[in-house]
Amino acid sequence: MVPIEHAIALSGILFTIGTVGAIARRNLIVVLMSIELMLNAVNLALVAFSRLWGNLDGQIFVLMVIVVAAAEVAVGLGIVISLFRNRESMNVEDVSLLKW
Amino acid sequence: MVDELTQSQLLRWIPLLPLLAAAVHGVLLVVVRRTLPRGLVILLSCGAVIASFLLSFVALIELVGVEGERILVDNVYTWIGAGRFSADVAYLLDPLSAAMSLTVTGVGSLIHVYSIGYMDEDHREDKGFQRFFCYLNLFMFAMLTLVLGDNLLLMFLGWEGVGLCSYLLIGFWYADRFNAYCGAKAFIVNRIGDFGFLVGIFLLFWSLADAGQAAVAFRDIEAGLAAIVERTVVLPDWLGFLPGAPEWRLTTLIGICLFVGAMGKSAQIPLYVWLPDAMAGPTPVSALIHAATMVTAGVYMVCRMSFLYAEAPGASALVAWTGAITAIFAATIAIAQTDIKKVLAYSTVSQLGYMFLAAGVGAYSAAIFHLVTHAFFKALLFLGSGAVILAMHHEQNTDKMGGLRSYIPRTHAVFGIGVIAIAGLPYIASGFFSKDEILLSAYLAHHVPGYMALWGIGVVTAGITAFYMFRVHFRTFFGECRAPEEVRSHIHEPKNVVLVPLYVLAFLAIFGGYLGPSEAFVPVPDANSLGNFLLPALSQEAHHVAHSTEYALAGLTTGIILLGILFAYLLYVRRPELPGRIAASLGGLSRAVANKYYVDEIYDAVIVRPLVLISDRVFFRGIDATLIDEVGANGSARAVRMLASNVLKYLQSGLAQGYLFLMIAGALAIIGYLTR
Amino acid sequence: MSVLFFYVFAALAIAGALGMVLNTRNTVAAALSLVVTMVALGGVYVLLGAYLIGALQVMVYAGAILVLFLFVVMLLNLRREEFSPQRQLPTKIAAAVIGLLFLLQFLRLIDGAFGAPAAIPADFGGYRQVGTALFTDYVLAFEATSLLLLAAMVGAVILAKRRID
Amino acid sequence: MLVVVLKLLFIVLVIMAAFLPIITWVERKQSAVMQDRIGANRADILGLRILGLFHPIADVLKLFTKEDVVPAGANRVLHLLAPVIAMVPAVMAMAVVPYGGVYRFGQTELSLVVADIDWGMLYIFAVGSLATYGAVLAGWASNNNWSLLGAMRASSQMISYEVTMGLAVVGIFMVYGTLRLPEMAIFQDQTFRLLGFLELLGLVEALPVWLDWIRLPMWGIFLQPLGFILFLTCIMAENKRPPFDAPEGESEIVSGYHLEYSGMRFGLFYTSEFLEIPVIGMIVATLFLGGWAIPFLSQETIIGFVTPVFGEGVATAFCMALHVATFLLKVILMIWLQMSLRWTLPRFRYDQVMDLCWKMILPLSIANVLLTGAAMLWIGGLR
Repeated sequence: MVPIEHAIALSGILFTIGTVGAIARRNLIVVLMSIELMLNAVNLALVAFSRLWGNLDGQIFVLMVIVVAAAEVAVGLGIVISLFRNRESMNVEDVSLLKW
Repeated sequence: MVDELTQSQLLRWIPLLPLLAAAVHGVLLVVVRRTLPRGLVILLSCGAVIASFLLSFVALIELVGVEGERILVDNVYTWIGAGRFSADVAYLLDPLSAAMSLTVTGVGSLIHVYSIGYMDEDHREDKGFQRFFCYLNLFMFAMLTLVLGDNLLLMFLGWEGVGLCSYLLIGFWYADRFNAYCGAKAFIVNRIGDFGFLVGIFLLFWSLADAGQAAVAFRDIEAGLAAIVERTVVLPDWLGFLPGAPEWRLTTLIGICLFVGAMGKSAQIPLYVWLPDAMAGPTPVSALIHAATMVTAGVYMVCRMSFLYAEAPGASALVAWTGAITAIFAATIAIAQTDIKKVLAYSTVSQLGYMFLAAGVGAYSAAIFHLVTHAFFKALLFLGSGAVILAMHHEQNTDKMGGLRSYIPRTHAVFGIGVIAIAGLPYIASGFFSKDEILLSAYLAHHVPGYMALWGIGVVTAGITAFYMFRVHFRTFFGECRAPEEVRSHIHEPKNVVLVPLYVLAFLAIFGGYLGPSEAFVPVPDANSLGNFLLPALSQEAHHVAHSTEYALAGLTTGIILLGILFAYLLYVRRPELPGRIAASLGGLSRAVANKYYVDEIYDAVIVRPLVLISDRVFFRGIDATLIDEVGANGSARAVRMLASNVLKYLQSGLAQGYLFLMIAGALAIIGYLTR
Repeated sequence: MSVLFFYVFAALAIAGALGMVLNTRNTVAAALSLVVTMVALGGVYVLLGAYLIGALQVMVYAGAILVLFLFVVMLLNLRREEFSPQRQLPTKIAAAVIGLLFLLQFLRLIDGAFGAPAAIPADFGGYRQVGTALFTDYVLAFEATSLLLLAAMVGAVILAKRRID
Repeated sequence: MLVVVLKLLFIVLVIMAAFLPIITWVERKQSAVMQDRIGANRADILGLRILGLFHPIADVLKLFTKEDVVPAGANRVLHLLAPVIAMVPAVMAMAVVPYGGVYRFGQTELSLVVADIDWGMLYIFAVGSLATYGAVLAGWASNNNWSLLGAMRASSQMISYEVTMGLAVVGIFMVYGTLRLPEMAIFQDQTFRLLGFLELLGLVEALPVWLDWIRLPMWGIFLQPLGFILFLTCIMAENKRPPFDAPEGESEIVSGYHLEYSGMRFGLFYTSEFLEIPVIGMIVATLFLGGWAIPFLSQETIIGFVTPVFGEGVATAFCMALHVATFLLKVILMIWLQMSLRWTLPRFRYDQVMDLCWKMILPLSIANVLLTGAAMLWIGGLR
C-alpha cells in the first residue's frame, strides 16, 4: 500500500523543482517544460488525495488539468515559434518589452 | 389575508388598457419616430379610456354582487419580495376606489373626446396630437393605479406617475419657455409634498414593523394599526410651541406627514402656488388633471387612510383647518382674477379646501361626494371656458370678452349650468347637496376644535364662491363685447365633438347631486345612496340630526349664496363701472388680492432665491466642485498616479520570471500567515 | 512490492525533473529526462489506483506533449542554448531560496496531516468509473474543455502560421 | 511468477526467434514473387539453398560484423540509446495480447496472456505512443539534416496517427464494452445470424429456422468493418513502413532518421520495424479477427469431443494448442496482408500522409463512432 504522505511529499518536491526551473532558467522552452512539471506535481497531489478520500473527483480534475496543459503547450509553443521567427532568440530576458 | 377575498382578473385591465395605448404611442414616437394617422390615434386612445370606463362599470356591478364584505382584489404578481416584507402589484376595488375609478374614467373619457376637437390644430404640427394623447393615456394609467392600488407603494407609484404626467402636460407647448417654467414649478412643489408623503409612508411602515406587523397593503395596515395606536413620540424642545407638545401620538405625526403629501398634490396652503400656473397647459389638461382627477388624489388618499385619521384627531384638525383656510383664501383671490382659467383654478383650490374640510371633520363620504360632483361641474366649467377660449382664438382674459351670450349661446348655456352647479343652488345644482352635507358635518363636528368657525368659514366661502363664479359668467357672457373687431368677427360655436361632452357634463352637473342627497331634501328611502355605499369602506360614524336643523342650515347657506349672486349681478351687469371704484377705494387691499397676496413673490424671496444662492455657492462650487471633484476624485487619482509612476512601476520589470518569483513569494507569505 | 515500485518511480521522477532543470546545455536531453519523469509519474498513478489517469498521463504527456516540445526544438534546430551558459548568480540564488522555503513550508504542512486512506471499491479509477463520473456529473466541464481545446488549436495555428507577405 | 516468465518467454521466443527471420525472408520472397523475380536464393550452406531460407542468418551475421559508425558532432548517448528505445515499445505491447483463452488443469487455471490488465488497450496506446521517441531521437542525435527532417516527419506523422488510431477503435470498445483484450476475444467467440438485421428492420416477422443457420462469428471485422479499415491504416502508419515511409523516404531524404546508423544499431531499427509487423498482426487479430477464438467451435465443444478418447487433461491441452495455432494463423494472415500492401502501394507524399490522417480518417472515425452509437441505441431499443 503506497503511503499517501510520501506521494504528496513527492508532488511537493516536483513542484519545487518545477518552480525553481521556471524562475531560474532562461531558455523559454525549458521554462515551459518546468511549468508542465508543476502541473504534473499538482496532478499527482490530486490523484493522491482522490485515493486518500476514495473520491473520484480528484481524478476528474486531473483530466481537466491535462486538457488545459495540452492547450497551454499548443499555444505556448506557437508563441515560442513566432517569437523565434521574429527575434531569433529563446532567451526569456530578451522579451521584456512590456514594461514601464 | 387577501386570499379569502373575491378575486377578479378584470381589475388589472382597467389601468392596463390606457398604459398599453400609451406604450404604443411612446414606442412609435420615440423608437420608430413615426406618427399614426389621426384617426388611429383617436381610436386607440379614446378607445382605451372608454373601454376602461366600461370595465370599471362592469367591475362595479360585480362588486355590488359580492355578498359579505364588498371587496374585489386582483393580485397580478409580487412586485418586491424581500424577507418578510413583500409588496404585490395588486388592485383592490372597494366602494371608495370604485367611485373614484368611475369618476376618473368617466370624466376622463369625456375629456378625451373633447380633446379631439380642442387639440385639433395640433395634429398637423409635429407629432403634437399623438404626443398629447400619449401623455393623457399615461396619466389615466397612473391615476387608476393610484386609485386602485391596494398598497401604499403602488399608490405612491401612481402618485408620482400623475405628477410626472402633469409636468409633461403643463409644459406641453414647451416651445414657450413660460409653460416649461410652470411645468417645472408644478413638479418641484409637488416634490416637496411627496417628500412629506414618503416620510409618512416610511414612518408608518417602520412603526408597524417594530410592532411586528410590517405591511404596506391598506387592509394589512388597518389590521395592524391597533398595535401602534397607543404609541407616542416626544417632540424636540424647539417644537414646544405646538399644541399638544411635547408628546404626540404617533398616528398624528404619520397623518400629518401623509397630509403634507396631500397638500402638495391637492394644492392646499402653503403648497397651492403651482396650481394656478398649471393653467399654462392645454385646457383639457386643466380640466382633467388640475380640476377633476389628479388634484383630488390628496383627498382620496386621506379618505383611503381614514382609519388612520380617525385615530389621529390632531392630524384631522390640521386637515380641517388647512382646508377651511385654503377654501376662503383661494376664494378671495379668485374675486379679483381676470383670466378666466385662473379664476377656475383658484375656485378649484378652494373647492379642494372644502373637501379637506369635510375629510378633516370626519365626513369622508361627504368629501368623496363633493369630489365627484366637483369633478363633474369643474370639468364642465373648464371645458366650457376652453370652448370660450377656442371661440375667442386663445384669448383668456375676461376683460377682452363680454356679451358672448349672443355669439355662442350653447356654450353660454352649459357654462351657466356649471356656474349654478358650483354656486350650489338648491335642487338644480349638484354642488348644493355635497356642499350642504359638508357644512352640516362641519357644524356637527364637536370633536374638532373651533368647529363653529370652520362652519362659518364654509358658509362665507360658499357666498364668495357664488359671487366670483357669477362675476366671471357675467363678465364673459353679458354686457357689450369688449373684444377687438377682427376677433369679434370670427367668434363661432365650437364643433360638436367639443359640444357633446359639454352636454353630457352639463347633465351630470345638474343631476349628479342626486347620487347622494340627504333624506332631508329628497325624502325617499336610501336617498343618500352614494354615502351609504361608501360607508363600509370608510371609518366614519354616520351622524343623525333633526331635519329641521338641516333645513335651517341649508336655508342660511342658500341665502348667503343668493346674496353673493345678487352682488355679482349688481356689480357686473347693472353697474359695470362700480367695481373699479370699489377697488380704487380699497386701494392696497385690492391690489394685494389682485396680486394673489404676493404669495409667489414672498416664496421667491424667502425660499427660492436663498436656496438657489446656497446651492450654487456652497454646495456646487464649494462642496461638489472643490471638495469632491478636486480633492476627492482627481486628488486620489493624482496620488495613485504619483505612487505608481514613481515607485511601483519598477515592479513591472517585463521579466515574466520576476513576476513568477513575486507570485510564489506572495503565496508563501499568505500560506505562512494562514497556517502560523 | 508496490511500495518498492513506488519509491523506484519516485526516485526516477525526481531524477528526471532534476535532470530537466539542471541540464543547461542540451534542450533535447532536458526534454528526455522530463519524459522519464512523466512515465514514472504514470507508474505512480497506477500504483495509486488511477489506472485511466496513468495511461492517459503516458499517452498525453510522454506521447504527445513532450514530442511536441522535441518537435519544436528540432524545428528551430536549437543545438545548444544560444546565450552564455553563465547566469547571473542572484536569480539562481533567489530561485533556490524561494524553492527551499516553499518545500519546507509544504513538508511542514503535510507532516502527519492525513489518516489512513479510505477503503475503495474494486476498479476504482478504472475507465468505467471515471468515465461515468466524467459524462454525468462533469459533462458540462467536459464540454467546456472541448471548447478550450478548439480555441487553443485556432490560437496556435494563428500564432505559428508564417505570415505570407 | 514462474508462469508469467514462461508466458513471456514463449511469446518473445515465438515472435522474435521464429517470426522475425521468416518475416524478413517472406518480405524478400514476396517482393520477388510480386515483382516477377527469382529473389533471395544466393546464400547457401554447403551448396544447398532451400528457397534462400538461409538469408536471414546471413543478414544477422552481416549486421553483427559491420563497422559501427557514430558520426562526428553527434550526441553519443542519445545516438546509442535511440535504437533501443525504438525497439522497446513493440516488445512491451505484446504483454497484454492474449494468445489463448483460459484453461483449467485440475485445480490450476492457466490464462494465456502475460499481463491480464483491465485497461489493456489503454496500455497498448500508452506504450505505442512512446514508439515515437526512437525515430525522433535517432534523427536528432545523429547531427544530420536529412535525419532531422526524417525525425520531424516521423514525430508529426506518428502523433497524428496515434490520435486517429485511438478514435478508430472507439467503435469496437463500444460494441465490446470493455478495454480488456481477453474479454474481447471471448466476446468474439459468439456468433450472430447473418440475416438477423431483417428482423431488426422489421422486414420479416421472424426468420425461418433454416435461415438461422446462416451465421457469422461476432468478429470485429464484421461488426466494425469501417473501424477495421481505419485502424489497420493508422497502425500501419504508426509502423513507418511503406506506403507510409515518408520519414525514411530514400528518394527524398536519404533513408531519413536512420541514415546515420550502421551495423547492429541499424539492425535494431530494422528489427523493431519487422517486430512491429507481427505485433500489429496480433493486435488486429485480437481486436477484429476474434483472437484465439475458432469460429463455430467453442472450447466446451472441442474438449467435450476429445475427452472421451484421451481424458480431460489432454483434451484441454489439445484445445489450448488449437487455440494458439488459430491465433498464430490469424497473425500470419495479417502479416501477409501487410506485406502485400507494402509491396502493392507506392509511397504517399508527405502532405498526402497528413491529409489522409486529418482530412479522411479523423472525420470517418468520428462518423463511425456516431453511427455505432446510433445503431447500438437502436438495437438496444429494439431488444
